[in-house]
Amino acid sequence: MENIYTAAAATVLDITAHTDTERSFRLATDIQASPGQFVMVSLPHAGEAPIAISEIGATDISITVRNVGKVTSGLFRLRPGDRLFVRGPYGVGFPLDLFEGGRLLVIAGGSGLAAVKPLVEHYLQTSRLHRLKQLDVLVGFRSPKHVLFKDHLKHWARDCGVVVTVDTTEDETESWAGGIGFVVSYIKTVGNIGPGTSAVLTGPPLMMGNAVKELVRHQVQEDRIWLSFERHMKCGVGKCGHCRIRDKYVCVDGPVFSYVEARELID
Amino acid sequence: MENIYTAAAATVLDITAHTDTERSFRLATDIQASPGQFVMVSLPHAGEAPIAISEIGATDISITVRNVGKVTSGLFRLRPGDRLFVRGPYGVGFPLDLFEGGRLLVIAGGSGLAAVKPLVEHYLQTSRLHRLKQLDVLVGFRSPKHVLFKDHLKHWARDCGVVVTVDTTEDETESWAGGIGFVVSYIKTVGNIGPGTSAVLTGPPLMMGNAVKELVRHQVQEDRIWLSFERHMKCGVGKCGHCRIRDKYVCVDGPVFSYVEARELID
Amino acid sequence: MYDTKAIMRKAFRISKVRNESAIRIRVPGGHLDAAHLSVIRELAETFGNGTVHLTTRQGYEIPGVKLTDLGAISRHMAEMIADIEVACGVVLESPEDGYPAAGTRNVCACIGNRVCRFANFDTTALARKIEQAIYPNHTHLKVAITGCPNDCIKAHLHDIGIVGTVVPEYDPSRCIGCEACLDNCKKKITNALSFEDFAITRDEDYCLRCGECILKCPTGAFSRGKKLYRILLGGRTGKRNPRLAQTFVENATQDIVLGICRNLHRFIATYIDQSKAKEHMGYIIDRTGFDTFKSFVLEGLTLGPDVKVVQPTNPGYVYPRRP
Amino acid sequence: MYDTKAIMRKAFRISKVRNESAIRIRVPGGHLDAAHLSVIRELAETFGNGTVHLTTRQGYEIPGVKLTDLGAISRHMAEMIADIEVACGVVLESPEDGYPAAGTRNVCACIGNRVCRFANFDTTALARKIEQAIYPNHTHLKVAITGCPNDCIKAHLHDIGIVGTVVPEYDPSRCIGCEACLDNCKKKITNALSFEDFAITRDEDYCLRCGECILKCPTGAFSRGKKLYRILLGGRTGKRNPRLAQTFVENATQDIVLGICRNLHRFIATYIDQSKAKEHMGYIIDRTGFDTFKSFVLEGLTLGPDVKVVQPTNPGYVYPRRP
Amino acid sequence: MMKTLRLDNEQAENAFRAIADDYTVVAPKRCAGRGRFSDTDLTTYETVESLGEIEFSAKTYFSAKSVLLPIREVMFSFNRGEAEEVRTSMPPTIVFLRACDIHALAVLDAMFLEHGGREDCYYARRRENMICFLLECPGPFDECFCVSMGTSRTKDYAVFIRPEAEGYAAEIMDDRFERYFPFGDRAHVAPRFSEEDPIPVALPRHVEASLFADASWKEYSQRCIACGRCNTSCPTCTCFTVQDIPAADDRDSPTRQRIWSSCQVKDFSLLAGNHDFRLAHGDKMRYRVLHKITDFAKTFGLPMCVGCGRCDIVCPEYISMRKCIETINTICRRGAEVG
Amino acid sequence: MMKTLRLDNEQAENAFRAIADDYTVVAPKRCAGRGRFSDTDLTTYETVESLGEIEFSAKTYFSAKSVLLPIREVMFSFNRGEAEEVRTSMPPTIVFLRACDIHALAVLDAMFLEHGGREDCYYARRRENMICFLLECPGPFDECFCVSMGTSRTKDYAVFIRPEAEGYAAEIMDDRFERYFPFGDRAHVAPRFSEEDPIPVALPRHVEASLFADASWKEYSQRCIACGRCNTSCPTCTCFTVQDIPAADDRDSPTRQRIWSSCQVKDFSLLAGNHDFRLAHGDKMRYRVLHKITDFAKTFGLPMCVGCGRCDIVCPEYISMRKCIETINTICRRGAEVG
Repeated sequence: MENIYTAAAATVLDITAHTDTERSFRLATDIQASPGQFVMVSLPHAGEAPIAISEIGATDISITVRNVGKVTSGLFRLRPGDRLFVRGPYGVGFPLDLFEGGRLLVIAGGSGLAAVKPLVEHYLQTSRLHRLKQLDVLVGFRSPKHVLFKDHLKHWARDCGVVVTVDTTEDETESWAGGIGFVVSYIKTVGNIGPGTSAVLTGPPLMMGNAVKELVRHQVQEDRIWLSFERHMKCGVGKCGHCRIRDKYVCVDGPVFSYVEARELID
Repeated sequence: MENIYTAAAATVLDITAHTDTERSFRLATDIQASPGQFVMVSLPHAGEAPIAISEIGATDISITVRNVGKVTSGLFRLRPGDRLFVRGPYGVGFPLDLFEGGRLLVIAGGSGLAAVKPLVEHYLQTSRLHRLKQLDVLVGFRSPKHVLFKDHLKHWARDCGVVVTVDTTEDETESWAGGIGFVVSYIKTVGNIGPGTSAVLTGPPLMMGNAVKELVRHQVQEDRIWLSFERHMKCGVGKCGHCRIRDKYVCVDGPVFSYVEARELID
Repeated sequence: MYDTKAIMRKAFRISKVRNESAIRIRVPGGHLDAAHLSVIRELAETFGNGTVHLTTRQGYEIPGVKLTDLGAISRHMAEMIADIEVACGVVLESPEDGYPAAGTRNVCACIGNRVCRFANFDTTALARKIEQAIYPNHTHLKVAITGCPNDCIKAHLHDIGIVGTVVPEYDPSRCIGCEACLDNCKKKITNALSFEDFAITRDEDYCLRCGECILKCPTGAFSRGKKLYRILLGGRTGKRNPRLAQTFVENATQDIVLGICRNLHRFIATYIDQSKAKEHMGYIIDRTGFDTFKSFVLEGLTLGPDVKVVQPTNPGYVYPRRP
Repeated sequence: MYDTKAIMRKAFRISKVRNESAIRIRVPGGHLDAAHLSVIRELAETFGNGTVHLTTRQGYEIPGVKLTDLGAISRHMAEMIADIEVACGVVLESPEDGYPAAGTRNVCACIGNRVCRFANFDTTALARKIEQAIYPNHTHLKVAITGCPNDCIKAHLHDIGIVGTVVPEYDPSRCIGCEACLDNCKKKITNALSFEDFAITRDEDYCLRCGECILKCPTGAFSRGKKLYRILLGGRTGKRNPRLAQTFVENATQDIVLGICRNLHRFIATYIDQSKAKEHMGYIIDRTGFDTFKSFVLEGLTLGPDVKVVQPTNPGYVYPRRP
Repeated sequence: MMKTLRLDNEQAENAFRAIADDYTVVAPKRCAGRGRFSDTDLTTYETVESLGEIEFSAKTYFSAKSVLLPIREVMFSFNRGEAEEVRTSMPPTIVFLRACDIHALAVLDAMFLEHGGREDCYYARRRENMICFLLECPGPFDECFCVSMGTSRTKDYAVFIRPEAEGYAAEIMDDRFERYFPFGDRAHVAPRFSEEDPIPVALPRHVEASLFADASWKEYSQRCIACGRCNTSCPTCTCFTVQDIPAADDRDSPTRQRIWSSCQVKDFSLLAGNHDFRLAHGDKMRYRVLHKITDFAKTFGLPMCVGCGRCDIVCPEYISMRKCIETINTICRRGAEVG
Repeated sequence: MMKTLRLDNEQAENAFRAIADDYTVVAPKRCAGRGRFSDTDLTTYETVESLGEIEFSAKTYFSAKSVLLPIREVMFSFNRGEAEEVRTSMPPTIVFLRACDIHALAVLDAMFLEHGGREDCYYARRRENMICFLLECPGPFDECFCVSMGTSRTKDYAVFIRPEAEGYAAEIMDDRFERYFPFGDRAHVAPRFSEEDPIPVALPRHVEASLFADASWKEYSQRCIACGRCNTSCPTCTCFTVQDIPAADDRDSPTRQRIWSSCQVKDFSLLAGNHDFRLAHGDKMRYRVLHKITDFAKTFGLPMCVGCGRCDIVCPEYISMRKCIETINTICRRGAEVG
C-alpha cells in the first residue's frame, strides 16, 4: 500500500541568504511542480513543514524560508551537500490557462513573494513572454533591509512592470530608491486595471483583504482575483485537518483560491 | 476613738547577729509583756508583721527575726539608733500560774526558741528558780551553724537541763559537742517525765506533732502540753482574719494553746 | 445545556457527579433561626440525597440535587433566603431567582458574646452588618469574625479577619491585689500586667485587649471599656503558599471595620487580574503593594488617634516551585 | 449546683448567661442525614431560644438552654447521638447520658469527593473513621481533613491536618500533548510538569499530588493512582502564637493516618502538663521535642518506602510578650 | 410612731429627693454594660439620686458591705516618722438592704465592734452614720436560704419602700424620716418576707474530725478555681490585708492601707518564709464554709452566713453553698454513725 | 444467511470465548476508579475476554475510534537518512458498536480512505481487519440525537448480541460467525433502534455570513474552556499532528509519530511565526461545530456528526451541541430574514 507520508531524501545544492532570517535552498529533486504549489519538507528530529516552492528547475526546486520555527531553524543549520526530506508537489497551483492572453497583476507582501515567484518567472521565460498582454509585479516589504530577491526583481523589471515599495525607510542606513508606503496604495499607479485583469495576491491576510477591495474598486472581476493561502499543515495531503477552512483544505483544494471561493472561507 | 492599728515609734538600742539570716533587735519601749506574747512591728514602706518577743526588759524588749520577708529584710537594714514602729504586746502568753511548783519541759525547734526564751528566762531569774521542780530545755537546730542564742544556752545550762541537738553536722567545719538527731528523740533522755509534767512546744508543726505524741507516750497530760502557733497576721487584734483557725484567732486567743484546744484547730 | 459559571454565580455547585449540583445556603455568622432547618431538610429530601453538609464556612451544602431542578429549588428557597438576607439589610431584587452572587463567601463568625464568655462582642450582629456591606458581589472575598483573640473561627486564614477586643478599664479603688489578672496574663497571654505599689499597671504596648483580666477580676476592678477591633489582613490556605493573616488595623471602631469592608470590592474590582477566574485578594495586594491597598480601603474613613495601621508581613511558607 | 467541668466534658457549654448552657452536637466531617435537622430544630425550640449556630468546627451549637434541662436534653438527643456516632463505629455505653467526652473536638472535613471535583477522596468517610479512632477522649485535640491541597477546611490551623493527595499515573500512549496539565501546573501549582519529546515528565520532588493534571487531561492520559495523604502537624490559632501546620508525613496510607490518630492520645496523656486545664498538642510537642512525638505516634506503624517523615518548622508569629 | 402610706410616683420621687439632699443614698442599681461578660449588666450598690434609679427586683452581685468597709481604705500615714491617723468621715448614708443583708450587719458589728475586745474605729465611725432602708424581696430568689438561716425577717430598718403598680408604698419606722413624707394616704403597708426557701438548709450540729480528711474536698479541689468571688460578694466576709503604699507626692511618707483579702486567693495563708499551708482549693473552701456555718457561731453565737445566696450566684463554677452544707451534713452524719 | 437465536449465559460465554480466541474483542467496559474524579468509574472501550465484562447499558466516555486511529502512532522512522515505514499490524478485531458509532466509521472512511484522493495506509490496514458487532441502545440516552442525524439504524454489522433477563439473544449476519453459535434455539431476534430523540435537532440548511460575527460566539468564549474533550471523545474527529520523537535507543534515528490533535486546544491554528488566528474559544467552537454539521457534508455528502451526544456528556462546562445547533439555526434564520 502506498504510504503518503514518507518522503524522499534530497540534497541541498546551494543556499542563498536574502536577509538575516530568510534564505533560499536549492534542492536536487525530481519533483515536477507548477507555480503556486508547495512541498512538505522534513528534517529528522525537527519535523515537517509545508514550504512554498520559490523556483522550479528541471532537476531541482528552490524553497525560501524564514527562520521562525523548529523546522526552518533546522534548515538554517544545513550546509550545501546536506540532506533533507521532501515530498510533493502538493496543492493546486495558479490557473495558468485562465491568465493566458490576458493582463496579469501580481501583488505580493514580504515573504509571500516566494510563492508567486515561479508564476512570474513562468511568464518571463522568453518563450512565454507573449502569452500575457501585460504583467505587473507589485511587491511590498517592511523596510529596505527586508527586501527579498533583489537581483531577481531588478532582472524582472527589464521584461515587466515591477514596483517595489517599503512600509518605512526609518532606521535604515541604506539609501532607498523604490516606493514608500503600503503596496496596496501603489495599485492605482499601475495602468490598465479593469474587468479583464487577472490578479494574484499573496502575503499577510490584511494586505490581501485591502488589495482585493482596491482591485474590485478598479472593476477587476472577483473570479479573476487569486489568493494564495498560508496555513498550518501536518500532512499536506488532506488528512491531518489543520489547514481546513470550512469545507476547503488548503493543502488539496488550495493553496490558491479564487476570491469567489476565498470569500466564503471565513475562519 | 482609740485607733488600734497605729503604732508608736521605738528606737533600736542594739542588734545581735546570730546567723547570716537571724538577728535580735533590742528596742527601747515601755511595752510590758509576759512570756509568749508578741508585738506587731512596722517599718514604713515595708509594712507590719507579728514578731515574737525574745527578751523582756524593764524599758526594752528584744525581738528576734529571720530575714525571710519584706518587713524582716527592712529590719536587717536598720542600725542602732534607727526607729521603727511597734505595738503590743498581743496575745495570751504561757500559763505561768499553771507551771508553778511543777516540772516544766521546754521543747523548741530552730527560731521557735525565740518565743520560749522569755519563759525560760522568767524561771531562771534567781528569784524564781525555786518556783519549778525541774526545768529542762530541749532545742533542735538544723546544723551547728544554725544554732541561736549560743551564749544564752550555755548560761542556762548552769541552772537547768539544756539539750541542744542538730539534725546533721554535715557540711560543717565547726566541731560539734551537742546531740545529733531530731530533738524529739531526745525527750526520752530527760528524766522525770510523767503525768505531772508541763511541756511547752514551739517550732515547725511536724516537730510539734511528733513531740506531742512522744510526750503523751510518757503520760504527760494533754492539758499540760502547750504549743505556740505561728500564723500570718495583718492586725494582731482579732480583726484581719488571717490567723483564724476554726473558731480561734491566734492573735487574741493564742498564740499559746493547750493541746486540748490545739487538737481541735485542724486547718 | 447549563451555563456552569451562571450556576456557580448563583451559589450552586458543579458536582463531580454529572448533571448534579449542590445547593449552598449562606448563613451569615453561622447563626440561624431553627425554623429554617425544616426548609433545609425538605430541600435535602425533596431535591437532594437526604443528607446535608455543614460547610467549612458555616453554611449548608445540600448535595445530590439535579441541575434540572435548580429553578424549582431557587423558588423553594426564596422565602428562606429573603428571611436570612433581608434581615441583614441585603437588597435582593428577586429572591425567587436564588442567590444573586457567590463571589463574596459566607461571612463566618464564632458564636460570640451571645454565648461565649471570652467573646468581646456580638459577632453574629457584625456578621450580618458585614453581609450587608459586601453582598451580593461576584468578586471572591473571605471575611471572618472572631469574638476574641483566641480566634476560634480561624480569622488568621482569611482575607480579612475581624478580631474583637476590649479596652480594660481599671479602677484601683476596687482592686484587692489578688493578682488573678496578672497571673493569667503572665501564664496565658503577653504578661502585659505588672503589680507595683499594690496596683496593676497595664502596658499598652503589649496588651492584646483580649479582656481576660476583666473576666478574672473578682471585684470588677477591671471592667469593659470601648469595644475595638483588630483587623487582620492577608491570610489564606491554598496549594502553593499558605500564610497567616496579620494585623492591618489595630483599635478600629465598628464604623472603620464596616467602612473598610465596603471599600474592599472597589479595590478588588480595580486591580484584579481579569484573566483569572478568581484571584484571591492577597495576591492582588502582593501585586499592587500594600500602600495602594491601604489608600483604597481607608478612603473616606476617619481614623481616630488610637487607630494604628500597620503593614502585615504575613508569615507562611511556600511549596517550592520547579524553577 | 452544677459541675461545670462535668458539664463541659459532656460537650455542653458554660454560657455567659447564668444558668444557661448551649447544646453542642458533633457532626463528624460535617455531614449529616437531613432527618436529624428536625431533632435539632426541636431541641432549639423546646429547650433553647429557637436559634441554632453552625459552629466553627462544623457542628451545631444550640444556645439558650437551661442548665437544669441538660439531663432531659441528653435523653432527647440520645437517638440522634447514637445514630451519628455508632455509625462511625464509636462505642457509646449510654447515649441517653449524652456525649461521653468533649476533649477531642469534632473532626472537621471539607465536603470531599462526594461532591467536589478537586477532592481526592471521601473525606466524610475518613472523618468517621478518625472519629472512631479518637473519640471519646477527654484530651484536647483538633483534627481536620481536606480533600485536596487547596485546604478549604483550613487544616493548616489544626493540630493534625489530613490532606488528600493522589499519585497521578501517566500513560504516554494516551497523551495528545495538549499541555493542559502542564499549563495549569505552571500557572497554579508548582510547575512540576515538563514536556519533552512529546511526553510529560512529572518531577516527584515538586509535585504536590493535588491531582489537577488528572482533571485537566482530555484523554485520560493522566489517571488516578494510589490515594495518599499528607499529614500536617502543629497548626493553631490562639492569642499568643498563631502558626501554620506543616508537613509531618508525606505519602501516608489511610492505615498510617488512622494509626497515627490512634496514637495521639497516648502521646498527649503521657506528656501533657497536668497543671493546665487543657494544653494544646502543639505546645506539648514544643516541650517534648519533635523526636519524642515522632517515636510515640509512629509506634507500631509500618511505613512503606515512599513515606517521608519530616520535622515541621511551623511558621507563624508571636504577639510579643512583656519581658 | 410608725407611719405607713402610699405615694404616687411624683410624691415618692419628691420625698426621695428631699432625703437625698440630706443623706447619701446607696441602693441597688442596674449598671448597663458593667457586667464581666460582654454586653451584660451588673446590678450592684451605687449612690443613687432618684427612686427610679433603684433596681428593686434583682439581687445585687456585690453586697453593700463596702459602704462600711471600703475595698481599700487608708488607715494612717507615716508622716516624718510618726503614724498619723487619716480621719475619713462618711456622711450620713442610707443603704437599701434586704432582710438578709441587714442581718449581715450584725456579723460585721460582731467582728469590728466586739471581737478582741476593741472597736475598729474606721468601721465604727461609718457604722454610726449608716441608716438602713428595707428592700422587700419579690419572693425568694433561686439561691436564697435566708429562712433556714433565720435572716428572712427584720424590723431593724428606718424606712421601707416598695414600688407598686402605681406609685410606691412606704412604712416609716424611724421618726426622723416622717418629715420627708408629709403627704399620702395612710394605708396598711408592711413588708412581705420570704416564708420558705426554695431549698431549705440545715446546719450541722457538730463537726466531726472525719470531715477534714474527707474525699469531698479533693473533689471540690477539682472544681473550685479559688477565684475569691464568694468572698468578695459575701456580705459578711471581713478579712483584710494591710499594705504600705507610697504617697504619690512624697515617697518618704507612705500611707498604710487596708484592702479586702480573701481566704480563697493565693497568699492568704502564706507564712513568713513563703510556706503556704493551705494550697488545695478544696481546703480553702472548707475553711471558708465551716467559718460561715459553724466556726463563727461558736465565738459569736450567730452563724456568719445569712443565706443571701450570692456566693452561689457569683461562682463561675456553679459551686453551691447549699450543696456544700448538705455534703458536710452527710459526712458528719456518717462520721457520727461510725464514731 | 442470517441466523437468530437465544443462548443461556454459559452458551453465550462459550461462544464468546471461542470468538475471543480467534479475534481481539474490543467493547465497552466499566473501569472502576478510572474516572477523572476521585472514586468514579470510566466506561470506555477496552479489550475484553468474556461477555460478562461488557458494559451493555452505558454509553462509553470515549469512542472506539482509537482502534482504527490510535492516539499515538509511529508512522515511520528515519533510519540513517532514509524514511522507513513502521508496519504495525492490527489482528482481526471485533468492536462492539452502537448504530451511531457504526455510522461514524463512514466519516472516518471518507477522511482516511477518500479525501485528497489517496488512502491513509495505516488506517486502511486496520480498517480491513475490523469487524463490527452491534450494541443495542436501551432507548435513547439523554444526550442522543442519532434519529435526527439519521444514524440510529444500521444493518452494517456482523453480529448483534443483546443481554436478556436470562441469557443472551443473538443475530448473526455474517456467515463467518455462524460456526461459533452451534447451539441455541432459533427465535426472532432483531435489534431495536431508537425511534425518537429526546430533543430532536434540525441542521441549518444554509449558513449565513452573519453567523460568523454573531455575539453568541463571544458568549461561548466566556463558557468554553477549550479543553478539547469534545474532540477527544468524538467518534468522527480525525485531526492529528505529526512529531518527530527520538528513539530511546538511538537519538540519531527519530521516529515520526502522529498524535491526535484537537481544534479546541492551543496551537492547533498556530502559523509559522507564532501567529494564532483562532484564539477565542467561541471561534474554536464555531469552527468545530460547523465542520460537524455543514462543512464536512459539503465535501463528503454526509454530516460528520452522528449524534452520539458524547461531546455533551464530556463537556465540563455543560455546553450542549444540540443547543449550539439550535443557536446557529436561530442566527441563520434571523440572518436569512434580514438578508
